[in-house]
Amino acid sequence: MRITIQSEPFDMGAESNAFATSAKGAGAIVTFTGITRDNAQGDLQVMEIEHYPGMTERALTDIAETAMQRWQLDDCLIIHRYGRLAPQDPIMMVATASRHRADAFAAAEYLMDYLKSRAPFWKKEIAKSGASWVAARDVDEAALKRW
Amino acid sequence: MRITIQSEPFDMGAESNAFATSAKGAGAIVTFTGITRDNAQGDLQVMEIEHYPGMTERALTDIAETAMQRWQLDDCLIIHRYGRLAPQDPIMMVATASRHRADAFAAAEYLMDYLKSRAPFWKKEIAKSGASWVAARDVDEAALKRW
Amino acid sequence: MIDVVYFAWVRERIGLPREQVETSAATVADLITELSAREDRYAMAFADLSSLRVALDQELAEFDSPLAGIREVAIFPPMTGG
Amino acid sequence: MIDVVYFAWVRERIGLPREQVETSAATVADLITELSAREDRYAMAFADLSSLRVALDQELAEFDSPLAGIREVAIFPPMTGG
Repeated sequence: MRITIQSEPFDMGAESNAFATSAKGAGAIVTFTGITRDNAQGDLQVMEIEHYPGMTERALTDIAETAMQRWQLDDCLIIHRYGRLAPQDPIMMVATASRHRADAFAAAEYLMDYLKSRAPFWKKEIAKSGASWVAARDVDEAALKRW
Repeated sequence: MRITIQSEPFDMGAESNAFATSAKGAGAIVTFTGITRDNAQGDLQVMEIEHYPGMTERALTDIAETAMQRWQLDDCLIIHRYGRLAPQDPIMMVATASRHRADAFAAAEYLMDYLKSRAPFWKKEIAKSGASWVAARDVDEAALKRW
Repeated sequence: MIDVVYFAWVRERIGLPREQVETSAATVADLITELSAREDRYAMAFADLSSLRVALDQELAEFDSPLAGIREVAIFPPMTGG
Repeated sequence: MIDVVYFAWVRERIGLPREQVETSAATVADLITELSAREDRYAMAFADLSSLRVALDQELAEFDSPLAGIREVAIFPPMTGG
């Protein structure tokens, strides 16, 4: 299990390969990567991600440990950036390794659902047309109900 | 949309990065990679994968096109190897790109479920203790019912 | 004349990957009955229909699918890709 | 004395990321009422409780959670990670 919170960019391909190599014996690897999308106006300059140092590590560790207990996983990984991101930059990724693809998929979705709404990160879009905080979506809160 | 059936190894990390780069605009990338697992006895030497040239391409294209229609996807990818694989070799991967993580996850699971039971591949485990064809699992057939 | 192709343990039990068959069988099931009557190796490969799947011209089909107009019949075990 | 930390637009509206508050508030809700009475910028930041979330000593909590023994209260908008 690895939780990394960093301002530096990361290489999702290299991280995926390293994760798969370390999870020897698992037949199924699922990854999810979130990429900085342009805004509706197409003029996004920077995505600024604020977080709550200390609580972030704790919240992500709790979420990952719950996933490890709830599903039959060989390993799981969470990487989340903070600071200033450019459009197309990977924001975060999760990866899960299991003997069973159903467990790998379910755990990755669980990690994402909790990470979206229960980990202390806030996104601000800085665009030519102005700056605004990204609003939480009801659909993300509702997604937690299924677990 | 890319479907590749090949005997050569592939690099899941490099493929993930290339896929994410070409799917610009998608905020969510899901990948699934299947890795050759050792057998229960721990003496697997080679996993031999047989396929049905011609029908394989067709079946995978059908599955991918159905996924593209059914979910809001920017792109999807299927790579599947055939021939002789060593333990720890990646067998196959799928990747999906979408604005929405729910669509990316659902489509990747759909691709995997159909690929498991509806694409003409057969696996044979060649071990010190003997050779045997991998049996289809009821749970894989049952997984199709949810779609 | 119809091409019949076999995969995995069906191919191994029958001992060849592909053959041309002269048949007037109306359905896949009829063809399987015809071949099974011909030689033991077919009877053994086709003994349990529930462990067989078929494709006609490279599309999955049923045992009662008609053979009229079909050029290639494939008989194989349940698939195990992924 | 309790540390109170703010994030995202709550931080921006209040104008600082962290402060020490002398309070005898029993719950988070009491503390919010107290701060809101103190200055407009608090009242504006805390106007709509449904758009706020709170954590006590870095664990998510409720508005009616007691403050006894707590060193750090965090007030922020719904999280938008991932």
